[in-house]
Amino acid sequence: MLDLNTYKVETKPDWCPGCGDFGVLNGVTKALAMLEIQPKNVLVVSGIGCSSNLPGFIKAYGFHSIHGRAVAVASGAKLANPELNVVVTGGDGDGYGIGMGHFVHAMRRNLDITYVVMNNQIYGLTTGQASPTSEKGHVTKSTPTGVIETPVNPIALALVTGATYVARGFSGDPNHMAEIIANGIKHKGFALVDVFSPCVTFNKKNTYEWFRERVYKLEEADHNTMNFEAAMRKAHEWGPKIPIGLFYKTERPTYEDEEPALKMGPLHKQPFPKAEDLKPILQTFF
Amino acid sequence: MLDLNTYKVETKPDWCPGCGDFGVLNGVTKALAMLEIQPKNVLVVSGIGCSSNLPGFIKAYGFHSIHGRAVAVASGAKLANPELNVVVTGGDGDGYGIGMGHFVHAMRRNLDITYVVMNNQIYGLTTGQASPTSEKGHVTKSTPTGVIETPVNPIALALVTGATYVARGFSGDPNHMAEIIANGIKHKGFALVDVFSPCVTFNKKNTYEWFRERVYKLEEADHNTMNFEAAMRKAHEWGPKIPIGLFYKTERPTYEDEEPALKMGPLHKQPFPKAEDLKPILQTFF
Amino acid sequence: MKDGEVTLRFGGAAGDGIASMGETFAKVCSRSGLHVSEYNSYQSAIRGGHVWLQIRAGEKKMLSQGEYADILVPLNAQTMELHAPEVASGGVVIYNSEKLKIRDGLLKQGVRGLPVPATSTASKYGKNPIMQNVVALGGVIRLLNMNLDKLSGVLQDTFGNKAKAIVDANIGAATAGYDYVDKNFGSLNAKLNFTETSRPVMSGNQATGFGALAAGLKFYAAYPMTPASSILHWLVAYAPKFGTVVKQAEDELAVINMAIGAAHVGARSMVGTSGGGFALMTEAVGQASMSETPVVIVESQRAGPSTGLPTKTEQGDLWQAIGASQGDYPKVIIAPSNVRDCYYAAGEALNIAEKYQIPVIILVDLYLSEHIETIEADDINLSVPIERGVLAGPSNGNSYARYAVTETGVSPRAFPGEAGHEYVATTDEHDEKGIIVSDVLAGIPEHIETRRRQMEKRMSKMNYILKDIPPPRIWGPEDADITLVGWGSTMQVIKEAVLNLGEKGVKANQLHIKYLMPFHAKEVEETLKKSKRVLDVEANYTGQLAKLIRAETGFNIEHRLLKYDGEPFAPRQIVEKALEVTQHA
Amino acid sequence: MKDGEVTLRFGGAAGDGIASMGETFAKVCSRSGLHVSEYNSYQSAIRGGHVWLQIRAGEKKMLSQGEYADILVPLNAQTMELHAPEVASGGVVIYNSEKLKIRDGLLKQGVRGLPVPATSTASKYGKNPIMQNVVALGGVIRLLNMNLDKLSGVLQDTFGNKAKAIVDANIGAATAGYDYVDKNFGSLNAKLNFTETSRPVMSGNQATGFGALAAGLKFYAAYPMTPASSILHWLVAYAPKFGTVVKQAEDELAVINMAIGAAHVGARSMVGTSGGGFALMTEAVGQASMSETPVVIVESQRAGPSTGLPTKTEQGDLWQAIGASQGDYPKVIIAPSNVRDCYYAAGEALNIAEKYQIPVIILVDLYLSEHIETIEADDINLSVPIERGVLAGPSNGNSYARYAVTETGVSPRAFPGEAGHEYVATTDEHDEKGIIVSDVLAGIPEHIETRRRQMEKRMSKMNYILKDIPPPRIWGPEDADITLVGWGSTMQVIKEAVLNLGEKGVKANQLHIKYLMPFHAKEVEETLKKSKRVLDVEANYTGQLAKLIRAETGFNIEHRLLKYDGEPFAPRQIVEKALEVTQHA
Ligand SMILES: Cc1ncc(C[n+]2csc(CCOP(=O)(O)OP(=O)(O)O)c2C)c(N)n1
Ligand SMILES: Cc1ncc(C[n+]2csc(CCOP(=O)(O)OP(=O)(O)O)c2C)c(N)n1
Ligand code: SF4
Ligand code: SF4
Ligand SMILES: [Mg+2]
Ligand SMILES: [Mg+2]
Repeated sequence: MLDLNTYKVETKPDWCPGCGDFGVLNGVTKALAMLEIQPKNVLVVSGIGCSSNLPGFIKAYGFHSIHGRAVAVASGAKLANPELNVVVTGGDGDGYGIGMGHFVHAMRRNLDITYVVMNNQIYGLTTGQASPTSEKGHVTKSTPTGVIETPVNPIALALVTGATYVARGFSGDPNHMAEIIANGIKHKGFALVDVFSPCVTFNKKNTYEWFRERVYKLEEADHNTMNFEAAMRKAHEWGPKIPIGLFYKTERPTYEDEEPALKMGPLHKQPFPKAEDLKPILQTFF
Repeated sequence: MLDLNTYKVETKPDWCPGCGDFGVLNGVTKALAMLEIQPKNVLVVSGIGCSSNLPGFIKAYGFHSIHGRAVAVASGAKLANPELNVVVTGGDGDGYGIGMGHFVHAMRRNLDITYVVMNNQIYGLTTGQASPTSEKGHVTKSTPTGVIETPVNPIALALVTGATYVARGFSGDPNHMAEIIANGIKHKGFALVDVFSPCVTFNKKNTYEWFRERVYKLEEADHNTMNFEAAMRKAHEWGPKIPIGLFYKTERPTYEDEEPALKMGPLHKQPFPKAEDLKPILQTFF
Repeated sequence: MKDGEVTLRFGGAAGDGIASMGETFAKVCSRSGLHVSEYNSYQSAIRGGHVWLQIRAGEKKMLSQGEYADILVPLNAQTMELHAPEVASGGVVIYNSEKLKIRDGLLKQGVRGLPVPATSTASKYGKNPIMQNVVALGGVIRLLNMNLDKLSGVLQDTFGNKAKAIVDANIGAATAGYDYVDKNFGSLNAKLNFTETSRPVMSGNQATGFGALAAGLKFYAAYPMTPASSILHWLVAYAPKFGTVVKQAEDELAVINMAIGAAHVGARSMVGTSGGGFALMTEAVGQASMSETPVVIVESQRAGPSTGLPTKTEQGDLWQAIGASQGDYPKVIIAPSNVRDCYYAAGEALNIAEKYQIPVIILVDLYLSEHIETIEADDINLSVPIERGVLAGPSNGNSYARYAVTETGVSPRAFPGEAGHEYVATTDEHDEKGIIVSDVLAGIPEHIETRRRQMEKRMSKMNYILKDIPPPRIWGPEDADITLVGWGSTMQVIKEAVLNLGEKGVKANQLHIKYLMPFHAKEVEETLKKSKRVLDVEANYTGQLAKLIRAETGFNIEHRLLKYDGEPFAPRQIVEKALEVTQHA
Repeated sequence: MKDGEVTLRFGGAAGDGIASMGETFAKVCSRSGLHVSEYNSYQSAIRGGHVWLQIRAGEKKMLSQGEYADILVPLNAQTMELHAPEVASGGVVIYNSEKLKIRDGLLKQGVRGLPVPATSTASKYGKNPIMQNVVALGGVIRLLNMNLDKLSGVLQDTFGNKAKAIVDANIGAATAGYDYVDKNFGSLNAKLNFTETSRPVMSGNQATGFGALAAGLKFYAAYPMTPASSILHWLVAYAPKFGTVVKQAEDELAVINMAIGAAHVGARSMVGTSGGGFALMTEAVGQASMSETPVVIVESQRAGPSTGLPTKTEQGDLWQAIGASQGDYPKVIIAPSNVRDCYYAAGEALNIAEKYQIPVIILVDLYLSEHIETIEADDINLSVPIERGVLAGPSNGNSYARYAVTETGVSPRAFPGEAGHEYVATTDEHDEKGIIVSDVLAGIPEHIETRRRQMEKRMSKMNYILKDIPPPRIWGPEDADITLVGWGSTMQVIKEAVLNLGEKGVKANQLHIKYLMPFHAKEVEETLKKSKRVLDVEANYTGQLAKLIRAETGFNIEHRLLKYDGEPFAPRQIVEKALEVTQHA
């Protein structure tokens, strides 16, 4: 395990005191340290949101992209340099709202990316509107009479869409989360790690206490992580008991493995075509 | 049942001879006739694609929108006039590719819309590239070495996202399809009807024959349409036997029912605010 | 301290309650008969960082929030360090002496520090640290010889629907602050006359929301984005009971397309966003125009490019609005220039959109959207005109041509649900009935003509719209030495500069352009050609309006004052530039 | 029939194989030493409708596909009706007499009908109705005194990797057609000299793909959209074996963001789309510029607005490209003007993108993307220059400033994987190291400066780019009576018009503008001011280039020939307008 200081930067996280995202930053950092991955070999990609500021708080390469596009940017990066450890970090609005299309399509590609979603069930940075995971009835700035949508179930969505590692963490338990993230990074294929990361400022409903009363670990619940149906049942548990931990894991060739152009490694290290190699192509035009 | 000619227009469909979309046009028309819905009370919304030309071939109100946005346009229309029967028709690329985000979010809203997807597992109008439902290994113009993604499973996606009526039809059986669509329209809530609608020009793999050898009807298979797990199992049947028919149906309040502003009916028929009613608002600024 | 006005600055960290301090004080001023202009300078972080708010109040219309404060209320040390040295001579720094110190040499000559033991004073009324703000507000009221009851009244109205204990605590803290200052410092010698004429205090976004509601808005969709979000917040609180659907959608693509769907079935529809969200909407803006669906888009600009500075102001999106979506198609761009303008622009935009069946863009910016000012009570006419344009009416049995070619380019609209008008709105090129020509007719001579006619039909709307909207007019002396040109939110600050220049003996006038598309090329060209010197004042890097003026008229504005640091203009900056330009002539 | 050239037209329905007939014939011409220009007029429907293709072949460079055909090959009755009356005097209509008739009075004086029993002839060689086309091609070869072996050779190359039986059947049918015409009609008196110099036959999109590949393209992403799709089709077939990833993504948002991700880690990246897809990409174009990530976007315009006429051409997206995304930021717009230009523009765009770390837009259109022409073999230099711009190189241990302020605005780039350069690319405003200032620093005096410096750093790139790219130059006589101004795909047809005008004794020249952003304002203004009369020729409604020229130079182009019907220009239309303008002078 590397020293956690390996990933330290000067910039202090400017989240609200108590924000769940501090826990996630710790979790990600610890996971990298556990796996002994050097900062230079990590690319942390995010969108826009409180949570999406995370790349600025960790020593690594990063791309703090635009709102909703982190997964697409990360997919391109991974496809261009499969040697990088690509970790996407962002919010529920960023990933499950505006980013929904990329999220679903990335999972069915099974790129070897780890996606950590700081799911606070609210739009934090824009000061407290409903998010796609806000619970029904939740009163927010944009829903003064309560949310009327059924919330997105990211775990179930990941299960049916092809993610090969589907897990959930909780900021209140950063060690457990670090473990889960580390396993996600180690896993060859798309890993979704949805994290309950309370927004202490705008979500007064789904608080640390709220979760603490409810969460239990799948690891301690005799859950078979290779069983799709069991995972799906667990994905729908939302009430007095809410599971965290690994829901499902399976093996499938990654997209990078199946992409012919990547047989030779990172694209920017590959030679440019030589004139003589291009000649046969020119011939096809005659 | 109304006369099918009620929905007849001068414009002849210009799909390729044999295209599956003819069957869908018949199915939709017949469903409307069965339900005795007048053309004036129907709004057919589509995006762009061969399939999305459908609204031009049926007498009804229509909006032939831009690529990927049909569900959003339809959602707005339904929210502004809940008295209309809103039917969305379009392609797999339009709905499950570029339109994925709207698709998922519309389902969790449970608007009372019927969405008929002419799923030909290919991009027809753009002359034969892979679509999000193209099978793994499918050789297309854009995938000369075969598709490497896992296809989208629209049925499973609809199940986990909140559609309250989830069904599948086949252009080779337009009567069965008409029945399913009619029930979808009758159903209060979001109805997904995914239809195998072969592209005879660009998809030489998933042909009528291919489907005819495989499809069987859930109605004849002792399937419990109220059981989520059973529906999910059926959603994953893809091989020598592929189910069509109704996978799942449940009841949940529709979005329109829960939207306070719609209590008074279609928006364009509601009076404009009177000055005296606005005065108390002006007072809040003092 | 200038006679008849006073400028205050509150500063602290995000989460310190600066914005509500400002709003409370603004209302107290308004209820005391003063005019107010207020600007809140904040950052993206939700807690911490540095926030400061400036509020200028006076007997006349306040055209900007001013520049240097007479009274500074620092809530933390950073504010003390950054802002105390800027307090104008004769001014004061009133601060919590239990938390802050004024280090030696920090204040300008003639500026006094007024220590108040705000922590212990406030603690009597509750644990919430924001109570200190109320203590300070009470003190400020005393310093300005204002009526404490007015403050109590505002606090009562603000917290009225919370527990009585909260109201009492607030009023108690305010009174304690008032009394402390009364006992220890007395009043400043601010020359302010108070009256009983109170005025509405509004932000641009509130005015836009309110104006739209009054103008019959029936559908509003948005995805949160600073600085447009507060339109959503305001509308969702007030509009649904008027039968207006207000929806947050999953992204801006959904927002605009939902609004188009709603408009198609007859609801007056509007959306709101900022530059990044508008970028995502552009494809559908073209769709609205092609399908001839009326929709209003409020684009509130913030400092770009890209995510940029989300909480800072800029006028950098004019060219994005002009260039939105592929191809040539009719659309309108309106840039309201103050809060009152926002109220009417919303209705005007909805009317133009429906009359011409096109997209209309209202281009505002963070400054205009979020800053607060008093307007005259009778500036707000609650019965705004509502024009829905030409409707098809009941079917006469003949087949309906949704895109009938007419001279004005406008064809009668029908709504789904009406018998006999069944048609399909299309984004493919189509004939008069809406039948698409792209599929099997394009390129055939007869339909090459169909295409041409539909293009001309659509584009001809622009000529008629130009006649409908008033051309810009010079404000100020005709024979000025310098003409200041601008657009949008800078109108008032430029006006203030024009007045200041006048006081300095420099004759200046102002040409402010509100309608950017279509453009009154003739009138603008004539005016500018008559001007002795022209100075373009814009909050962007490239001089986007100047470029548009040149594109439309050929006139090149030689002098430019371009600001692209995210901060609003201070009148002084404009005056100085104008002086430089006129002296070098 | 003009000496030294011939124009053919094939027409039928979609699915009749018109495009491959054209390509086959073009290759035969090329192998016979002729130059070719070909344009395929089609519609959206996949089967049916009306498709026609025109191909002009001759001894000199063919600057357009011409206007009236000398030889018409109608494959259905609709084509006969629509096109036979347009065949030029002296020409022929060669048709399947078992399927079609020429009704009385249909043909112009001096046009002959040549009936061929193509159905029965073809049926000997297979059931595929497309064999009739091959029969017709064989006949055309005979009519033009061309060598049948050349046709056989092309068929051999085309079907070579299918079964030998297919090749033989095709050659058999061609020979039969040849023989039938030989026996019954002989040759036309076309004056055509053949040589053994063959040239590559290419479409603009093929050239763009090939040029990009040669210039080291490593990542291409696209979402299918006419008329850009064929870049994807071409690249996916040829590029992966060179270690280039070619990916179809789920939408255009993913496309551009994936490309930006790939570019960020060091791959030379490009995307392709049309106007509607570009609209969706605009937000990310701003992102590329703000994060200083090089990316090339090919935007192939089609007739808009909105979905418009997807298979028709237009130059309607210039303003969309100019206005793309919010705020002011550096970007480049290049409009190649012919197929050869496309080949080099791809590499040039990749170089500029990487040298200046910005987005570069290549603006082409359906006509240029899809039409086919011969270019000189040595026009294609397979060793194009590759410039990757300033790289940081190995870390020297000091902390790395990704956005270091430099005079040119360009800061050395580092790629993830390199030790010691760890940094975060950001779309929020940032300091030299990439630390965002929006969160807790914005508005603080020091960081108001940071913001200003970063804006200036980024924008200063534009000045240096302008020096890197060549200014436009007049083509034709300096002292012309009229200067024809255009951009993009119309270059050759305008050139042909200039030549035709010369033949008619009207001195004309041409100013064609390739670099639209940044803009050579000085040079363009000087040139236009010297011109006696200026005619703007554009395929759009509003005269988008003319407006840009006015915005940049103030020069107002008085005369305009604007075409917005989706059809390409014929040289005659330009000549006529120029004559009108010069006669009225
Ligand atoms: C295109 C676009 N639309 C909207 C925004 C405004 N915006 C910034 S962050 C955000 C949502 C934040 O919510 P989430 O992703 O859940 O992150 P959190 O702040 O809760 O961590 C929004 C809507 C934007 N930056 N870009
Ligand atoms: C923004 C945008 N991108 C791309 C296109 C081009 N386009 C038109 S239809 C289509 C896909 C068609 O596939 P599908 O939706 O499956 O319909 P089908 O033709 O197969 O019925 C595409 C990519 C477009 N019109 N707009
Ligand atoms: S607003 Fe919420 S999500 Fe954002 S930093 Fe504060 S606590 Fe965290
Ligand atoms: S291309 Fe395919 S989907 Fe399109 S009309 Fe033809 S058969 Fe139908
Ligand atoms: Mg969130
Ligand atoms: Mg399809």
